[in-house]
Amino acid sequence: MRLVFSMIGKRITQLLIMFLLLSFITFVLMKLTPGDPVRTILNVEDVSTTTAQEELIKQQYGFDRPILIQYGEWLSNVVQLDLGESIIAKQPVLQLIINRLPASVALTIGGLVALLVIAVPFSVLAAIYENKWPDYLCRGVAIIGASIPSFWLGLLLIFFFSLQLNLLPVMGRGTLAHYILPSVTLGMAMAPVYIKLLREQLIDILQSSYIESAIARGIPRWRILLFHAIRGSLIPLVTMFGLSIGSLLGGITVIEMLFSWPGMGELIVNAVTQRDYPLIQGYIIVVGSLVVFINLLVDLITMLINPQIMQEARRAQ
Amino acid sequence: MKKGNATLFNLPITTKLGITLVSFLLILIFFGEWIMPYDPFQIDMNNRLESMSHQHWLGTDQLGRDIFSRIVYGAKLTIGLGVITIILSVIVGVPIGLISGFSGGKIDAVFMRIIDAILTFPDFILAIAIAGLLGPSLTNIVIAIVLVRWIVYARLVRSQVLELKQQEYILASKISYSSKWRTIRMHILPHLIPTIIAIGAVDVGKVILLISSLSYIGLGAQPHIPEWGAMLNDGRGYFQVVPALMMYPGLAIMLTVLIFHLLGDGLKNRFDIRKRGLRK
Amino acid sequence: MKTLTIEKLTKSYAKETVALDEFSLGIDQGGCIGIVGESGSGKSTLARILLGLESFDQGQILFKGLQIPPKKKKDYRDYRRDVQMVFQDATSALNPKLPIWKIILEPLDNFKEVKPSFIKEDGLSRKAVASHLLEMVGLEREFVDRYPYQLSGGQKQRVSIARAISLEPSLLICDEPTASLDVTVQFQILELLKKLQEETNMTILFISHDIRAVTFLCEKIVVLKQGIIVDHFHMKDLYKKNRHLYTKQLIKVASLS
Amino acid sequence: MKDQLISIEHLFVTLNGSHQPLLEDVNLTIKMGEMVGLIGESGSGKSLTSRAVTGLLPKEMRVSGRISYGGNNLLELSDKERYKQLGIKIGYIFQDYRGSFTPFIRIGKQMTETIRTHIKLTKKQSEQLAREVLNEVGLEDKTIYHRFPFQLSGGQIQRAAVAMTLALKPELIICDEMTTALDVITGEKVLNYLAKVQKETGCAVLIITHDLAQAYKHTNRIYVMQQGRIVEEGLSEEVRCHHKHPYTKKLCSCLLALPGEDLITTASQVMVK
Repeated sequence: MRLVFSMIGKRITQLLIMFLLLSFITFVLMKLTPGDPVRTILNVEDVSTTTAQEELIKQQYGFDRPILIQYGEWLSNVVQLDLGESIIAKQPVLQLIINRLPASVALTIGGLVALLVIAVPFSVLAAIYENKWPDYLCRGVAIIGASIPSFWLGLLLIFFFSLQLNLLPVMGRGTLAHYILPSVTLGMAMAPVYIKLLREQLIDILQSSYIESAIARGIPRWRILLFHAIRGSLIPLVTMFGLSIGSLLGGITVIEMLFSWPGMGELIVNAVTQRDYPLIQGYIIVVGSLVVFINLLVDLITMLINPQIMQEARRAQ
Repeated sequence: MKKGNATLFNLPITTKLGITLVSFLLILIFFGEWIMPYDPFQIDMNNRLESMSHQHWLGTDQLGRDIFSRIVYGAKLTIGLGVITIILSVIVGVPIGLISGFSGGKIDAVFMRIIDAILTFPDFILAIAIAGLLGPSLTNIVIAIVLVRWIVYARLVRSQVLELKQQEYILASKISYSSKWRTIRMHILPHLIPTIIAIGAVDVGKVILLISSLSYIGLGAQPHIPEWGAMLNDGRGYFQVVPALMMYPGLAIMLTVLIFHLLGDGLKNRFDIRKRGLRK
Repeated sequence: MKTLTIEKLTKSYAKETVALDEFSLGIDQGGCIGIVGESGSGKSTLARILLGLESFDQGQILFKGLQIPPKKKKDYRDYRRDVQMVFQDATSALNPKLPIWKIILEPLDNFKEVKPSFIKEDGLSRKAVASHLLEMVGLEREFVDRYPYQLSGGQKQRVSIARAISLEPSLLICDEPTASLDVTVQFQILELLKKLQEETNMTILFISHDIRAVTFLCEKIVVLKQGIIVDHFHMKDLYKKNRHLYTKQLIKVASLS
Repeated sequence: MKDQLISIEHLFVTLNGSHQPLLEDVNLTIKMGEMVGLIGESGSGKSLTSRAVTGLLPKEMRVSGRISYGGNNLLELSDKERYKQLGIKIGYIFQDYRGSFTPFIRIGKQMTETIRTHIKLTKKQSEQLAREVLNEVGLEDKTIYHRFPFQLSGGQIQRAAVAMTLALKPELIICDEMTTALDVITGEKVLNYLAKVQKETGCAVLIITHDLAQAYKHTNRIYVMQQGRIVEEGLSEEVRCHHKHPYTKKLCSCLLALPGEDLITTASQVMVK
């Protein structure tokens, strides 16, 4: 139990460091920013505005005070879970993000399911038939898959399954059918890395001496494959997932844009084009915390499925 | 493990393919201007959305610009950005990794903490943040990616140095009174450089994907610039009418990234990098 | 005066694991000292401390009257020249990317002013010096241009020895130099070490788990168990009744009957 | 002969696409209840021989000759039938103790898994059996049974491996350098338990080792292997003192004597190059 706490502690420190780094960077960048948020708020590019109006806005949003004070104020608000108000939507940032969260989480889960369905059979086949045609096929698919831009893959899928064959809906989120294309696109975008990793893992494990021992003990082949080999290859898979959760959140943004999926990605891209600073900052903070939180979960899961880590951690203490 | 002298002829087929394709890309980059039949920025509203023809090999886009010329022009831009990003990341990451791994102790711990913290922060999101705050542009995207990418090299170099430090020839070098710099030059760099080149090649491909993705959602290259991702974004509205508008830039990205993947894998095999030691 | 004096050397890694516990030993110039112990006995830690590759908690080491590791730059340089090591795993001890001659000459390159006594002529090329060293360890001159992967385990260990003796050290520490070799090769390496010791009168500190190898090479034997010297005796007293129980056990396991 | 357990006749093993055989005309017999040593240096083919018996050779190797066991030629049996013999008829203990058991599954679970593969027992009965045999080799079942392999020392793991063979009572146990990765004293202990198990079950044991002293002490008969061939065979005493083949002589001469120990009658330390 002490171990779990120390792990949580480590992650929280990490969160704090990251948080300070990020908020610092975002604030410095804001200072440097060429665009003027005041003009954005007034939403007038061509109409001439009076300086009085601008001053009023500046005061209202606190832009006229020294940056350090703005920073301190913002920090203390964040600690109270107040991420400010969106300039465009005039709603609390946190509320906006939380509204969009379920859609993104749902898509992530859909993507993971698709990933497992694609990656596991491919890599198991490739590992069992190492250096035979199934292996070459899998490696070929993986390397081509890793070269295709995910949004282009999505476009192709839309083109064939929605426009040509009229099988699946293109945009939005509603029925289960709406999930298929975005999930598959996300799954396929992630699959190559996992196929490569799982295949190498499995090949290493299948050649390891403990598999040889299990064979020499006469344990049925299917049991060895399932309980000794695949089980063993799951450990790095979970670690890998923790490491790639960040790029997953990035990848999901593109896919949400492509399919007009009402998730966080769409929200943030619109915020960027509209220069909605509080929203951008809030998004960064939320995503950062999310990444750290998921990594903590991954740590705990790894500890559960890999007793050796627990042992080593204990020894290190 | 080590094969005899590798000549151009007994290299593995993937490497041969890789070298051929890379030379092809190099020609595109350096001689692109002579190949382009049209000015890639020339708008011609009389010839909008034309299909393939003798005049326009790959047709024209919604503003009548020649797609082939734009793709050729985009090659230089897209690949150049990818390569520059990686070179910058290497320049930042490698020394930090070397220092961190070689000195160990507190310096190492501090670097690792920072790296861990940044690592949780995905490059894509940081790119969004920077694009959002500084405004979308290719320069900002490159800055954003380098800010995160250097970590890959710092970590790679650090872990390699830590692994090499266990090797007894590094100890022997210390016992021989070799200076730290001499040990690094004689025993560490020869192992590191091939790895960095091979990983860097694959990474160029990854970065090209990343930049084009960001351009596609409008956070990278601005619409009129013939960066391939931006071209796809540009043609989004006409996609159902003229699928070719989506086809060629996408294919160009895919083939280019594929080439860098093949090149990287070929180099990995050539340098015999595959996770040494893990396989028994 | 003893060449090497170790007094109450103590080193522990974590709270509970003590690698060396008040280890004391004096060694004269010349001859072979054997240190026998199983894994975890602290014998490798001892080697690493003597070479300045690791720090220690308490005690002191004097080598030719100087504290080890020496603080002054000149002393440190002399100490590096005078104490050399042969490692257990010859494969890991040779950089796979370098040709043999570059490997062998690394120490001499750092001591340009040193002219070893085995070099009789002036103006020899570097490769010639390297091939001379190779001959001293029983390898052919042609090996200078080869790479480690072209050599067998025994040959690699010879190269490793050639590198170690190139500066003509007065103390050579051998940490299990034969443990990963085949029996026949093991024997040849031991013979080589014995021959080199007799020719140069350097001191060899021979660390091994194999009591047979130790008795073959060494006159004096120290038995280590969990960081403590349990027995310390001359070869001729090997079978004396007052041997420590652990020593007797080791002998019994190794003997044929 | 009736008491012959297994006999290898004219065994050749060749790597596909190569003409130089890895094993050349290997003949070896093991009688019931016998402890046989197979000694040789690395690359001599001793592990290949044992793997040919179990059928664990890599697929890219061709095997010819005859291995008679229980009235069958093993080389003619189907893979499936050979697989059935593993564990229950032929036990195998490997060199690297870290690979003796799967690292992330508890020892007890792996033992019951193995037992229930071969013997029809309930879960409870197999656990009972596993605990019994663990105690037999001097391991406390209460702690060891629930441990993961990496929580045990090398000696404990190899003893658990010995216990495993005790539970299944195979007719032949092949020990492939099982003590090489262990300390000498620990290795001796494991070998003593092996000898105990051998006495209790009456099985035959093939000890593969590079360590001559070990082979002399623990086996009745010794085969000497060099470069894929058996060069000498005989009772342990004979091989030690009255060997005929020059390679055996070289091997024995390299075995360093403890002072006063009469290794071989000639006691020469001639180096045979």
